[in-house]
Amino acid sequence: MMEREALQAQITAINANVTFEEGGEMLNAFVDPKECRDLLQTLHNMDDLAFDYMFCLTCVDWKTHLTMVYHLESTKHRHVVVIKSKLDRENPEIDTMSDIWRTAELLEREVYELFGVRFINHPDLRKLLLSDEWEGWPLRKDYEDPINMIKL
Amino acid sequence: MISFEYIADNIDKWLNNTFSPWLALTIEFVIVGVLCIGLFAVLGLVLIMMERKVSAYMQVRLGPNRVGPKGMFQTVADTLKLLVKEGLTPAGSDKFLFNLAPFVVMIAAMLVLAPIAFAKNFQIWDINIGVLYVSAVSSIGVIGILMAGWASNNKYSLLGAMRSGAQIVSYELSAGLSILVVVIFTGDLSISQIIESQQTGWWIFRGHIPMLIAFIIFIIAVTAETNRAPFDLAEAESELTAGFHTEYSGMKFALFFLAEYVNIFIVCAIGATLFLGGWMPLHIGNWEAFNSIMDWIPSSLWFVGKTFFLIFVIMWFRWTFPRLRIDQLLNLEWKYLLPISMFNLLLATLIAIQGWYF
Amino acid sequence: MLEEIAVNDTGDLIINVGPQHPSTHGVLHLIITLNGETIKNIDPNLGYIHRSIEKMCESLSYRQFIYVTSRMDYLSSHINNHACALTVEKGLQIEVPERAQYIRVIMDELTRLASHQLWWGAAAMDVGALTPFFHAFREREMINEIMEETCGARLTMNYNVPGGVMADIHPDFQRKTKAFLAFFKDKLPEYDELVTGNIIFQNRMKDIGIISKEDAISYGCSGPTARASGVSCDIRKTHPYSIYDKVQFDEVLETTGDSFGRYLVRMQEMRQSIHIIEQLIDNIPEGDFQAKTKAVLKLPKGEFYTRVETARGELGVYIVSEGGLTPYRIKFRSPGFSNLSALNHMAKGQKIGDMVAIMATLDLVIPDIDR
Amino acid sequence: MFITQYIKEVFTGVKSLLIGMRRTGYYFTHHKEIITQQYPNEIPVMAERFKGEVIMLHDQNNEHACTGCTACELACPNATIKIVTKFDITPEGKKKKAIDKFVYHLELCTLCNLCIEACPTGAIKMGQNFEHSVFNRAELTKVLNKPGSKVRDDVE
Repeated sequence: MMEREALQAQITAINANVTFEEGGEMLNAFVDPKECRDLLQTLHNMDDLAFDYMFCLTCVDWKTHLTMVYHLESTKHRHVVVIKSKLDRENPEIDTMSDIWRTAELLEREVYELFGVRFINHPDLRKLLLSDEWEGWPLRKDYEDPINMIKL
Repeated sequence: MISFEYIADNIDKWLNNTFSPWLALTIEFVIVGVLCIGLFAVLGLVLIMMERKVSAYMQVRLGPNRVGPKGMFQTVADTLKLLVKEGLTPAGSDKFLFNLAPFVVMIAAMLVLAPIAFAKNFQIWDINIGVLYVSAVSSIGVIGILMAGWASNNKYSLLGAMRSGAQIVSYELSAGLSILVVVIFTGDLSISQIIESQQTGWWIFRGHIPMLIAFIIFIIAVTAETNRAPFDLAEAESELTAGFHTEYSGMKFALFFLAEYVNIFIVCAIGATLFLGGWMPLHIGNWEAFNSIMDWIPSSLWFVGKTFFLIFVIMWFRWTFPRLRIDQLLNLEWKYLLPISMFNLLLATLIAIQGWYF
Repeated sequence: MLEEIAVNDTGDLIINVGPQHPSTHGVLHLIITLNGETIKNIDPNLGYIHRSIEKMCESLSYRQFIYVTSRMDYLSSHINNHACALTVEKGLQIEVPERAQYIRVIMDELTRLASHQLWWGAAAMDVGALTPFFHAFREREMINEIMEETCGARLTMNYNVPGGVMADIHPDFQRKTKAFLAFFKDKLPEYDELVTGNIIFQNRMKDIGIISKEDAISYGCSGPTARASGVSCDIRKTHPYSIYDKVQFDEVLETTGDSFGRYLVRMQEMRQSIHIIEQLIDNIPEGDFQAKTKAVLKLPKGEFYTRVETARGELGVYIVSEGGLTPYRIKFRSPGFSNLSALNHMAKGQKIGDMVAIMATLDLVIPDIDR
Repeated sequence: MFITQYIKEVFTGVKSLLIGMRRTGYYFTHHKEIITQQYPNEIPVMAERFKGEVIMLHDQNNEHACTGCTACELACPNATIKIVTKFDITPEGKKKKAIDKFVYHLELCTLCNLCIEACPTGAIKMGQNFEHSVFNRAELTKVLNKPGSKVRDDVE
């Protein structure tokens, strides 16, 4: 188990451009989408970090930009970190993590169809939940559902 | 005393006295045919009811209890429902084979009925190679199943039919070998002679260990041959939805269903005949008093009782065991049942030659 | 006529298992490429009952959204509600009364027992034994009755509210629960007699769907699925919530990683759940069952993540709040989704019958996958 | 040795099957263990807290406690409840807001109990009826206040 400050120092040592968010129960780190994959790869491979378990992968639409959120845990050391990456809303692109954590494959497909984030080098980027001819990205804030069954 | 033998003889005499021999024979054929179909209908109703009640009690529930007294007419109601349902033939299927298949299965089941002795001297046809006939004809049914699976133009059906083919062909071997053990002890292929030979005691008691092993293997093999759980891979509902009869509905489905139960009855009747003495009452050596008391119970009751006991055992299997996988099924046959039954046959031959049985 | 059967160029057979199929336990659609009876590839096609719960929650208040989560993994609905209530409490920094925490944990474990019982029956049914299903439902019925008496519903209880539970326990609750535990302990050996020891069942389950420890972690497996491979991932132990740090229980681990290992883990977990309930049932402290909360709940700006252990694995509730009446974004990390992603890896090279056995021991609940 | 191994395998396998058959055989012969309830003949008694449907309590004077404050309508996550108000003229000649219809859509209700928690006067509660099937969906939309009923005087 690594303390929050030590973890922060370790991550800064890997990539000096990473910024951290104050507060929150887990350590939140922001990284540029272009450097995201390298950072996560290192976090996964380094022995004293060993973030081998990705327990959550999701995306948040902030109306001005999208944020990819990766929740990582190490099953060996039991420390947790949250890596975030801001994406351009018009053309969201980020490298895939599916070869580092196999679970990311389906999770990224889900994020792709609900938010429209394109994952570069994803082995099989198809729609998972929705039908193939579905248009729009349902979980984005500006999505207008023509039938709108959920709006009360 | 009125027995089936007496009735049958009188009808035969009366027909031959009244009509010309040819006509009498034709009428007898018709009577036998009608009786067979009647037996099938009754068997279907009784066995399905029995299965539902057996399963219900094993599963801590009541089973059908609404239609008629204690739910006795539930199967009648189900049959009526199936009769009025639409018999669909899927587009893209081979219509001729698709419609033919249930009848092939049904006729194959009907044919095996011929040499079975239902009571003392009450037999459709006492053919002198009865046992051989039974083991030859009983595997014709698989053609119907293959036909159904192929003609349905459904992948599940095809997989189920291919499984069934592999299964019945391989289990036919050990069923045949265990029948052979009885034949060795009896020295005769005719069903009536085999029953006669159990006058002093049933083979299962007289035949020592080889007969016991043969009996167990026979029961396992026929369970597999009739596609019953734990060998119901042809219609494994959790894997292939309904296997070879996925596409069948209405009366065509009912025929498959009926054929399954009739087949169970037939194989159990054969098992009862070969190992448990058929209609022969329980005789022990030369205890004259005991034997004559047992003779008071009608022979037809003995036959029905033994057969239904075996049917119950097979149902008991079904409601207890999980299903095997296809390769485990074939492993069981080729690695366990077949070597054991071959060795058993050798042992039986030795015992029969030396006369070491009672 | 039969041209359609040979589908692709390599001569493989492609079959659609589901959306309506007896072994998928719901509307899961698997596109399976077969070579004979051997599986070459499984492509899951989801979304047949996707209700977009995450989007729906964005328009519901913090009191209202909890009920929706009962409908995700309906077999551990109480645990789902617990997770949501915990997240809201974390955001509002509500101190939950001890009595409510005890009640919640007992209910959690009862839910886990009910879920595992249903799984046991369904797993046996998937491999072809129909009788265990009814025996499992006999015991499950007793739990449902306990639930009905205290929570007012049998499956989707909606018993958790932010700050505690909706109502105090029924006066009969403790007595009935103890009676149930005594009855169930008597019946558990029957489960072993009927299914566990059975040679056919063991042959169907052993060495099937093996997943190594590394792969299980990489695929994000959790719950019994991962613990069968030796991954220590019980959230109740690694990140204790509520009063799980005060109770004694063991984390069940197996090392085989096959279907039989997953089966054994769940069977042992039932015994552990009984053990937990026994420790708590007589010691429920007096006090309030619900903390005083404001009528209108507003979470402060920020992000809140709660992890709990449901019957199927790790459930994560991720709430992003902008300080409004409703969550800005909610993400449910469902255990079934990640466990399903490992199905292809497990089933490749096995027979169709094995695929059914693997699905049975993964214990998939489709609404949990689709959300 | 191979042969002993083989025989042992067969023996243990058969034994495990027989143990299972003994269990089912036990239940086959012990009919007292049967737990079936024959539903339409034996109507189960639902627990006191059972959440079957929302009902409004009326006393013998055909009066209820609902003031039409719409707290339940706001608490409901599914828009199950719709309260239609009207204006009564009080004896002093003032207009007073009162409930006209308490419309309840059973087909939308998830029986989550939030409306009952929200009600300040205890006018509504959960009923025990669980037989809700009807032939026409429109029958599931109910008006909970009885015709001609009015608010009890002591309720504010």
